[in-house]
Amino acid sequence: MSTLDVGGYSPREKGVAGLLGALAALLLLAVITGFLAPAYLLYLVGLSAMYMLLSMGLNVQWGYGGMINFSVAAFFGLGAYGTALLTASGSPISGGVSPIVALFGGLGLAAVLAVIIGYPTLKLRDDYLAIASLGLAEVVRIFILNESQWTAGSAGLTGIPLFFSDWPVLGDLTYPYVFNVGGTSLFYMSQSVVTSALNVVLVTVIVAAVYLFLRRIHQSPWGRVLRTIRTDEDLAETLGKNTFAFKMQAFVIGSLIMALAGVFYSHLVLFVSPQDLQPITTFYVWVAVILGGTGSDRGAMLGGFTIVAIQQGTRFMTDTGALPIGAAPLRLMLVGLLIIFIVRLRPEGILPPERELIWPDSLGGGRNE
Amino acid sequence: MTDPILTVDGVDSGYGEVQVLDDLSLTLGEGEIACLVGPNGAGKSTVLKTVFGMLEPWTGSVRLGDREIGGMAPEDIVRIGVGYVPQTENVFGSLTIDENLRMGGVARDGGLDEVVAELYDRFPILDDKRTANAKTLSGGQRQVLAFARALVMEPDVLLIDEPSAGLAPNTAKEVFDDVETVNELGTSILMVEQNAREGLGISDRGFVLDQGTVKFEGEADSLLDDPEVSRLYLGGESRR
Amino acid sequence: MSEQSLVSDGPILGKEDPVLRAEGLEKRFGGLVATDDASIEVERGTITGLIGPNGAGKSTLFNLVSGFYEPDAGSVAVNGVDVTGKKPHQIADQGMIRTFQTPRKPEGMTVREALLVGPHNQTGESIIPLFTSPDTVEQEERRSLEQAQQMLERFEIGDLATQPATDLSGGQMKLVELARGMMAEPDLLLLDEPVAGVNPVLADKLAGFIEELNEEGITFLIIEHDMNFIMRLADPIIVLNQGSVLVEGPPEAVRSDERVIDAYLGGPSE
Amino acid sequence: SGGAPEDGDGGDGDGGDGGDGESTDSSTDSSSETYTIGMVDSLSGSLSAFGQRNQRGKEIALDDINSVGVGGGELAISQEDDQSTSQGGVSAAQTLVNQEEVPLLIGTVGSGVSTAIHESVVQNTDVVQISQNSTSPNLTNFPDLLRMPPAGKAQAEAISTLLDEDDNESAALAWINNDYGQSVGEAFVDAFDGEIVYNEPHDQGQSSYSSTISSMADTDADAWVFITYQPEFATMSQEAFDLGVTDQAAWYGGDSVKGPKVLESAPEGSLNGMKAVVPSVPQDAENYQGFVSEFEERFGEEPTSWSAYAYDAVVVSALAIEAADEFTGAALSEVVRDVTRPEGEEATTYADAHEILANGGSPSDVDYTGVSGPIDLDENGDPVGLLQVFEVVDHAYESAGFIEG
Amino acid sequence: MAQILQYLANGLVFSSIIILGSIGLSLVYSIADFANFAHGDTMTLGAYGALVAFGVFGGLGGTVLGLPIGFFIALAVGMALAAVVAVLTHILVYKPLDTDSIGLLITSIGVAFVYRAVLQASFGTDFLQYDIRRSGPIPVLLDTLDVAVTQRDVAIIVSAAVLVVALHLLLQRTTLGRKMRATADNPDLARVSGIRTDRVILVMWVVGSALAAAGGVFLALYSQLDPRIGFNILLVVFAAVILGGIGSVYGAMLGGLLIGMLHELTPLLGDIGLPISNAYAPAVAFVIMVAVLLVRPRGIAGDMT
Ligand SMILES: Nc1ncnc2c1ncn2[C@@H]1O[C@H](COP(=O)(O)OP(=O)(O)OP(=O)(O)O)[C@@H](O)[C@H]1O
Ligand SMILES: Nc1ncnc2c1ncn2[C@@H]1O[C@H](COP(=O)(O)OP(=O)(O)OP(=O)(O)O)[C@@H](O)[C@H]1O
Ligand SMILES: [Mg+2]
Ligand SMILES: [Mg+2]
Repeated sequence: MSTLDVGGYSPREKGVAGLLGALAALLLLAVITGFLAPAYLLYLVGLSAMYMLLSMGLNVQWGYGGMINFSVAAFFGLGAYGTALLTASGSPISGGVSPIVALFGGLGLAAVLAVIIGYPTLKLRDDYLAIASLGLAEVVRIFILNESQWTAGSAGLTGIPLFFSDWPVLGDLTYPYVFNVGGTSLFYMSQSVVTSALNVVLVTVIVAAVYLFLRRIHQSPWGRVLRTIRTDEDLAETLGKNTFAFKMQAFVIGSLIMALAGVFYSHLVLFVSPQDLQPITTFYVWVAVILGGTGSDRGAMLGGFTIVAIQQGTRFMTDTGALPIGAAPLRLMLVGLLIIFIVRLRPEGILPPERELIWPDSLGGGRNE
Repeated sequence: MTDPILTVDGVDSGYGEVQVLDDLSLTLGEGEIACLVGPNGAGKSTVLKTVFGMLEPWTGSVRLGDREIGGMAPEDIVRIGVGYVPQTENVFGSLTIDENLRMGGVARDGGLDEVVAELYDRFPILDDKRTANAKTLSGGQRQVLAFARALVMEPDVLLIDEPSAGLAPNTAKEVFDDVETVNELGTSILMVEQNAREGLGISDRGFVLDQGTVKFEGEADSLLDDPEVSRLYLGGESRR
Repeated sequence: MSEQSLVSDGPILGKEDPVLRAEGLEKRFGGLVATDDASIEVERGTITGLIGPNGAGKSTLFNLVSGFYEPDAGSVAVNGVDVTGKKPHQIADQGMIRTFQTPRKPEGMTVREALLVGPHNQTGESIIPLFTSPDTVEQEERRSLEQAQQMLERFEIGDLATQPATDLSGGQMKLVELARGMMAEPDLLLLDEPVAGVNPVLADKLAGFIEELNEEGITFLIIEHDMNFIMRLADPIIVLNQGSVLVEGPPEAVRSDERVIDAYLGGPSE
Repeated sequence: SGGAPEDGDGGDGDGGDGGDGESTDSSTDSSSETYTIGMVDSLSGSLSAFGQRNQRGKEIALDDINSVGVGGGELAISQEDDQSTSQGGVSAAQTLVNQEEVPLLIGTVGSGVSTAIHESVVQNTDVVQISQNSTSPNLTNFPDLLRMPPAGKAQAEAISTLLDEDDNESAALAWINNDYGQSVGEAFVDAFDGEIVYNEPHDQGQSSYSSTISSMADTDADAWVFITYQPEFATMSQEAFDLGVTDQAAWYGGDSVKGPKVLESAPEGSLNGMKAVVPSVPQDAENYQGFVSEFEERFGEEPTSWSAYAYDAVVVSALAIEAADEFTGAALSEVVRDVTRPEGEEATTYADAHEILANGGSPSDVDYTGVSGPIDLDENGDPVGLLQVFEVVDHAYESAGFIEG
Repeated sequence: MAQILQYLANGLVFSSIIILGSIGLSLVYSIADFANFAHGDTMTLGAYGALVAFGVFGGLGGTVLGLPIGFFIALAVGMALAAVVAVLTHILVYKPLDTDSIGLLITSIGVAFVYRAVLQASFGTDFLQYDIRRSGPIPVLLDTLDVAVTQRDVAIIVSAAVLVVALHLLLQRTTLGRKMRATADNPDLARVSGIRTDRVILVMWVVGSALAAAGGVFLALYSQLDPRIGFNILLVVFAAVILGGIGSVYGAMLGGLLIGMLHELTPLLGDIGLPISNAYAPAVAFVIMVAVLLVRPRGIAGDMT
């Protein structure tokens, strides 16, 4: 913490950026050489972006405000179910609504639930909040599982359209899509590549918007109050801060971001079922936030990426193993060991927060050390 | 000065990479009370923590009599007759007063009940609250408990960090009296005190610490009389 | 004897313009009565001292008036508004801020960040203005930063501004706690032993600083065992004993009151 | 060699690869072409017990196929784990379809997961998907999602018929709370004419189901019907025994409550009289017997029907490759149904079927009848499946006849 | 009436298992100061340890409460194994870590994966069982009270009670309990007072994981054994610990009892006419738990500040 390089980038950040750059180059190379199929890569990018959103959302709750929310999967699921119930052809209640409208449906559902869950539980502290939120998340899951007249129950929802399905040009592409320049077709792309590419564009826009939004609200007096609440709620109270209101705001914002991830997931995977609300997703997102660096937005993004890298990377790692142990346990073990080693090597996460929560422009006057 | 029982010799120490103590040396004579004074952040508490093994000296040595104790673990240092009262977080909040006192004596071989009973006699403020959790104590009561906890071991050398902070004048007097009593019973005492005049008043020798080194040292009385020391470190007059 | 008569038995009530008025406060913990029918008034513009033996109930009284404890009986009014049973932040909104006897450790914050939380009702504490009026936020923030830096320099810890607020000595933490309270610029500031553990030379300077702020219009209610400090600053001084007000009066009179000497000051040391 | 650790290796000199995320099983002569198809299986997670059995079936199938050869070359299977979740399944299928570009995908166990894979990866491509284990009736709605086991609907109807035959007028139904349990349960309720006095789901993987059992015992149903998995049923049967209510009603079950483990763990005699309807083949069919003995020899236990389905999924895939003009999804999907349809000559082993095709037979000249039954994939991708009724007699399963699905 | 008694009896058995799990978790929670997500898999580990040992000692003659003597030896072996593994994990993984309690929590998820991977690799994922015959309900109780309780149930309850009492004595009659609480409260001050906190923490791991293992063994005895049993029950165990009040061993017992009972008593809601199906049993338990927390935000045995 002694080197507070306000505004600039710390050596650690530069290091991580360099590493990511190198990785991106490597992946690009892999695609060009045909080692990695573009559609698959794009799918992985979409998946990473989804985890980035989830961990950014959790970071607002836990990293900013110290709220141990174990209902990540529930909010993710609500976003996913919200949009799926409105758009899917297989939806028991509605279906056929335009995805862009449904987006707000999903978010609205999550916001309402965030307030309902938050109202009683945000008064609890620490671990009590954790288990209460976990419990309520289970209630949501069990509800979706059992009330099949509204949710299609365990069968899940099929027939979800692509996000751009009813957009003017994007919705009417024909496949394979031929890329024409001046009458000569340059290259063509299969449907899965185009679909994945569009998904990646969509999610990149979402991630960027969320990140910029968060950066502004985090490095501000608002973010600072939350950090105070995180370490000592009583202190914030005596200083006249309405801690409950602040926590509620952060809780709702975080939940909305998670729901956004869910909405995206629905249109990426085109199928949702109560399984998607299993607590295991919550655990993975927690791991992502901690590995990334609690309290840092960039860390959260990196963590989201890391968790996908671990999940998918171990798929390939287990290929090479001539070990006398099956693929599944081997992979489980690798995931476990990777988690242990990252915490060991980077106890504060890969990119822990290094900035003071002070409005950046107000430090700019060169008055700095 | 009597034979040194505790010697700190050329010690550098600090937290993580941050150095606080800079080639610091001081000695505590057998049977003496010595008082450490100085501005906030001078490194007084750091000296005690380093002696007591909470911090490892980076260089130099810490000796108890002839024995090197620098870097020894606190739980072992307790067992060779050194006691320590930290400045902050010095009671077990979730344990009762009685349990706190008994925890002070885990390294004792026996006679725990007697010592504890005696301490209740000496500090009636604690006797009233034997079964209360320490976190319900007032600031001053807590301070007294912390002091009493360290006495359970009946140490040869006692390190006390600001025993009078937060104490009402009457209680502070009692505690200072107790420090003297304990000392008369044979315990050598190294004490940090912001209430510098009172602290030096009951001490044999004093050290003025600033920025991690000893700026002045000598007989307690001569420090009290030194106008420069007074102006820079002790403030106008007795604080009570 | 003339001084003695200046001392009132129990609290002086019915002051002209009290910022804080606490009436008949009672708080029990199990069988223990920590405050027992305690009433105090703090007159606007004063520096009022609150002293009393360890365990007299001073901090409990602070907790009661600031909303941390729910009183078993009695009422509290700040600036004429009844705040009994209100949340701490609602009471702070009425213009009263307190500090803690045991300093709070803001983890993961630098010293100046910890101070910047102090100012009350910052524009940037709401989300919308962060996007609609960033300039106002920036200006406020600049002002607070400057003020924080000045404050830290006065407290002789200016060089610690960007240090983690948890890596401090015991005395330094108390200073940060005090400085943050002052940043809030409330009508009434309750200080719980502000200079316990603070070097006497610095404590003298702080006394001067408190006087300055007082002249600028901040009222103080200060608990302190440091007689020099409190006798120099405070008038009147309220003495609490066993949960209720023993006497109230001007410092010199209180200091020579027999009851106070018995209960609190103690005889001259032998 | 499958993902399951104690599988050991296939033995007879082929493919000595140990662990595999994507194992490539191949035989020693490698001069000829290798056809790689994909397989998504539940190697970890809540359905991993099924996945483990599938792996064994798959292994035997590969050996049988590669000892004969396919398309002049050999068959290899790229293996991925779905972790029993739809997210995992989609990722696994993405790897196989988009990264490894397999034209045919076997996958997977859970009905929900199979659907997820189909919806997000397979649909709108010409990749052929054959689920090895999914029985949910919902899958019928996806005609190009093929599967080996018969839809649970047939099973539910068969159970209902059995109940009628045994003069049960009321039934208590406990179903596992997932796609399989829900849909089979619903099908049973539709089919059963008697009164349903209890109809409740239960969660998978609980340590105790005594509340379910107690509630069932509270009713005076003539028959108790269990649509659940083996571990859950094992727990229930033990708890019923402990509560002393085993004899209160006649017990019936769906396919996945029958298994040697269940009998092993149930107290001696406690399950006597229970009937289970299981998709099956005539026990005495020669090919099935061969499969059983091979399986027992390798793994020291009897196969379940799930292993048989996995076996047939691999064989059908190989036959499609043999029959198709080229190794593409489009070509495979044209022939994959045909090789199982009853129009052709019945072949009960891969070798026989291969021979017909190799001698110039067209796809519809073959009617592969697998170790799991006639298969006969219809236009919805569902097999005709044969159902067999088992009854527990003297603490052992005894066949009590067959029902055509 | 008999119905309620029956539910209560079921609840008592289930509670005994939960209690064993939750005491151990609570110990670790308060002393090592983190929510140990590997606790469930420690339970599983113990159960498999006992399975292997039962293969060796199972044949030993004589029965107690319908269980062969060999079973109790196997139980002890399972407990010892879990203790050894936990201590090794502490030394190799947790101790060298320089992180906060959430970092430890995440690490413990990693540890849980490793334990499970090892079990899965060595025993497969199919379910297994101790080879002990079930004997059905005890006739006397069935006849007189119309309540079905098996010898095995009694054995589980009695063994859990014995272990709980032993722990109680350990905590109350020796200074160990006090030292544990002191270490949990303030490890630095504990060392200053002369407590060898390293040892206290080791003992804590030994006791906590041995109890977890016992819980796992009984769980496996009660239903059956697969690599996920411990993990599947972990959520419930956590709920018990938190409901009881984090850090309070006695609270954990109370919480375990309550959660176990709630879990088994849900059918009662249906019996008294509420339209709540058994599918909502876990949901009901959680909702009640949240409700309790709202009234007592620090758990049943937690203090009210
Ligand atoms: N835990 C810590 N981590 C990092 N730095 C610390 C820590 N504790 C103290 N410091 C720093 O070390 C220096 C000396 O601290 P120390 O506590 O020894 O001072 P002190 O003389 O006891 O002051 P006080 O009278 O205020 O108690 C201070 O500058 C402080 O900022
Ligand atoms: N939460 C609590 N539970 C039980 N007793 C308490 C609690 N808080 C305070 N007390 C008791 O109430 C009495 C008054 O405590 P308080 O902290 O108000 O004293 P004080 O006047 O501030 O003393 P000091 O000068 O030592 O800080 C003490 O005896 C204390 O033990
Ligand atoms: Mg100090
Ligand atoms: Mg106080």
